[in-house]
Amino acid sequence: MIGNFPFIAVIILIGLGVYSLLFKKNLIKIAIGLTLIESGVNLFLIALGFRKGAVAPIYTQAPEGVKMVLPTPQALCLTSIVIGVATTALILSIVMVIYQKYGTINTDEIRRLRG
Amino acid sequence: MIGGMSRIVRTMTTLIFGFILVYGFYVIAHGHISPGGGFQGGAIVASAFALLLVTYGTDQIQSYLSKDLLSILESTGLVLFITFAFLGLGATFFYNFVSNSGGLFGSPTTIGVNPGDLNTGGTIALMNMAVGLEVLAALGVIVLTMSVAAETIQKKEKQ
Amino acid sequence: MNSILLHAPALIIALPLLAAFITPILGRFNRKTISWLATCVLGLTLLLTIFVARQVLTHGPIVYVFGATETGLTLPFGYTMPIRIIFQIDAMGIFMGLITSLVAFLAAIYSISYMEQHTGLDKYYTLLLLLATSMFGMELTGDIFNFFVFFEIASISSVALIAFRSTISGEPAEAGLKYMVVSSISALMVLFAIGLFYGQYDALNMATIASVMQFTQLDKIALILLVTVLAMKAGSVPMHMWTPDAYSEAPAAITMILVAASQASLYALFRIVFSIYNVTLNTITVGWILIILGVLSMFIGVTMAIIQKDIKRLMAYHSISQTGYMLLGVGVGLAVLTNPVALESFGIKAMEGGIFHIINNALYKGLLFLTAGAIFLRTDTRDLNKMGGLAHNMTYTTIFYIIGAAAIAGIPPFNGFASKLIIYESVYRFNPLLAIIAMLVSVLTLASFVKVFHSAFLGPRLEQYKSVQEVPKSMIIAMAVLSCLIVFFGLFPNLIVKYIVHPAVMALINQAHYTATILGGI
Amino acid sequence: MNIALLETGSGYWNTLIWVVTALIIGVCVLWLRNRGESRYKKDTDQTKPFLSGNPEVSKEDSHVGASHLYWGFTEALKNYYEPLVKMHTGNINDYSGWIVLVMAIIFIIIGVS
Repeated sequence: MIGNFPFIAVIILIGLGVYSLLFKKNLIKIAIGLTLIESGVNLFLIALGFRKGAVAPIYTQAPEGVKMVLPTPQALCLTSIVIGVATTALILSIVMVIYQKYGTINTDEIRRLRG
Repeated sequence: MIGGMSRIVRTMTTLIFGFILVYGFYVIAHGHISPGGGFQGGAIVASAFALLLVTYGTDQIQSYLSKDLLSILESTGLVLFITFAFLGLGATFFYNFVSNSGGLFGSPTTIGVNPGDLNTGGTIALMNMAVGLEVLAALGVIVLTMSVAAETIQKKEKQ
Repeated sequence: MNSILLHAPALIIALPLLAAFITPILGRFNRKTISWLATCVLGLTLLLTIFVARQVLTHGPIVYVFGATETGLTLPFGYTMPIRIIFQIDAMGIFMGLITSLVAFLAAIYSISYMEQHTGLDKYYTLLLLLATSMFGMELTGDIFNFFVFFEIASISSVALIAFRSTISGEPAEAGLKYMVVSSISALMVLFAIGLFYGQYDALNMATIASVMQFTQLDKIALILLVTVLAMKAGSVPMHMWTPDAYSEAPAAITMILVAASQASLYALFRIVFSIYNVTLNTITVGWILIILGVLSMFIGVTMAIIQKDIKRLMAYHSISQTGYMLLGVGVGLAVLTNPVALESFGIKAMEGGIFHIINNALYKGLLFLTAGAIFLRTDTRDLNKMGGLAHNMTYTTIFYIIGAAAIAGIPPFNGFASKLIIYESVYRFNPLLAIIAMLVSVLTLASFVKVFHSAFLGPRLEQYKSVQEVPKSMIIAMAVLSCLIVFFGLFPNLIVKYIVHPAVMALINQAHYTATILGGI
Repeated sequence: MNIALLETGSGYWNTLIWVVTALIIGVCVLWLRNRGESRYKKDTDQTKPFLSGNPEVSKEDSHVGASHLYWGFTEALKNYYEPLVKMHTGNINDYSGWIVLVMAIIFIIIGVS
């Protein structure tokens, strides 16, 4: 049971992220929602690679006969974090531009393109 | 924010700044034998830039950290990275041609528990450095641009 | 020379990437050269793609292992599954690669004069080259995580390009933000699905996953996530709202690439459904999901297009509607995948129609967006109400527009007719109602393009556009090449269907061949 | 193989025959047209439209704008268009909402089957 806790946290994180995407009207909060989903997915990947009683996957520092946690999910997660930084930076810069031009960051008012 | 922060914060920043830089470059350089790497180290260095921006204000820092220089550094890092990948074309793209060759970063890795030899890893270490250069410059540009833009918005709202 | 050709699959993505990184440095010294650099590099990439395509179509799939000692070494040291990033290029992948390289090359040519007056050109070309690279990566890769990375690069660079004009007004930034939010959601869902695959099968290579696919409950969830988000990125109704926003605000050349980029997502959808899952999933249900998404996209896309007043928005709704045809054709093929008799008699043909429509759509949709860009360059408006009488001054643009509009409406002898005819006839044998809806949509398509033709090109010379001139040469060249290809594809459709499209369809259907390319056997 | 022939699975379509037929028909039409009214004279009052004696509206003013085209079509389908246009709110929250909704629907369909 206790081993499933990370996955429950994953579901809670993604659910919170989706909630803020659907119901929050502030663009910054929408960006936060996206990062929440991202952290949920990253936690999911890391939790997949977990082995009980294993050590960090460093090639030269693992004693013989001891299991290592899977390094691949960590590499995947790292890549996803790097991409996430780029996405977040881009979203925030676009939000700044929108604030400059529209004078608001409320999603109800940022809909000149519609229909 | 325009005038910067109090004297205590400034003094502490001047003290800490160098250490953060050294730590960041340490993480970049040891990317192939310990946790961390180019991106993480670059992000640490860029966070040092962010600290400077917060304490001293944008106006003062802009003369030290020029956006042009940083973007040249960024492209240089990227070109270096892709060049290392191209140099492996004797076998395949991204082939690690330096490892086990005996030169710089070319020593063979010893198997078993050992503190780790910095002189291993081949192109991985070199690419880590290229990526570190790229990331510190890119994040620096982002932080700088954003703080400048934020300040213009603030000034506009004050009027 | 030989070694260059051996490494051609890697060079297809490596060359644009290198050029993308050199561009900012070069842009500091000479502003003029960067556009030529981008054009030359993309032209070179087009040549490499054609070469690889010839190789693939004559000798079968190509494998390229990154970082290995040999290019074809998929299973080093006696491993039973591949450990490196592998490019696996089969007929379907290189078919999409051809579209991408052609479209990117023409977009670069078009941009030479279209973007001349803009500042920040070095960033524009860097992003354009990055977008091209990421699309190649999505189409050629055989590694699902690598696909995710390229998918994200594609969304980031296209968002930056959509918002490129945001210094002038706020709308491009708004469109960029909307696109960024939806594509971030989709990319994260793709990553979640990858996690589900990895947790079960310990593999990231698509062929390896396909060979051990069990279709458990977790695979079902992964399928749901992937189908939804990739259909969204392809712009299918009812998740299409970002499409008109993004397409109408991006610069014209970029819109043309965005069409190809959304088709790359469509390709990924087909690849995942056919190559990873294939017959393990309930083909009738998933096939009908694709068909219903397709029919909805066709119908709602075209009816929304009719009432638009913005020329690029109208065309963007049409690209939604055209995506519907592809989903319809391939969905019918998927629905009859487990029934060999039906698959042989009309399933394969329906898929051929759908896949053939991808390249046709990229050509005429690209041409139409380019003509819209030409109009925008000269009149500085996208509002159809303010236009009129442009045919007097912009003769070439008018001719190109007529060719594009006739092709998209399915008027013979242009290429749109060929693929639509295949879709109608084969879908009619699956379900007559679907074919009738498809024909009705074609009629409405013609109606809305007649509307654009009437309000933009026909009528008397308007006072404010008296001094309008024909667009510069580089733009005309790009449009002329597309027009020639449209006419050629329309006159000799069997040439394309038989030698390019049919192998692509077979590569999709034949899963065993796909896995055997990597894992050996057969 | 005839490269201009397109096999559609249930029949075939030959582009060249179509092009040749179109050309022949075009030539026929031109020929018929040339045999037409011989009393027609260019640039006389004969060619001007007759609007019950009213002066002709200038072409610049009579150009129908894009918004007025297909008025009858949209008016007849008003019940279809009104909810459809209302659906395209342009609000980011709704964009993500549609994705989640479609995901839920596909979840139910695939889950049940």
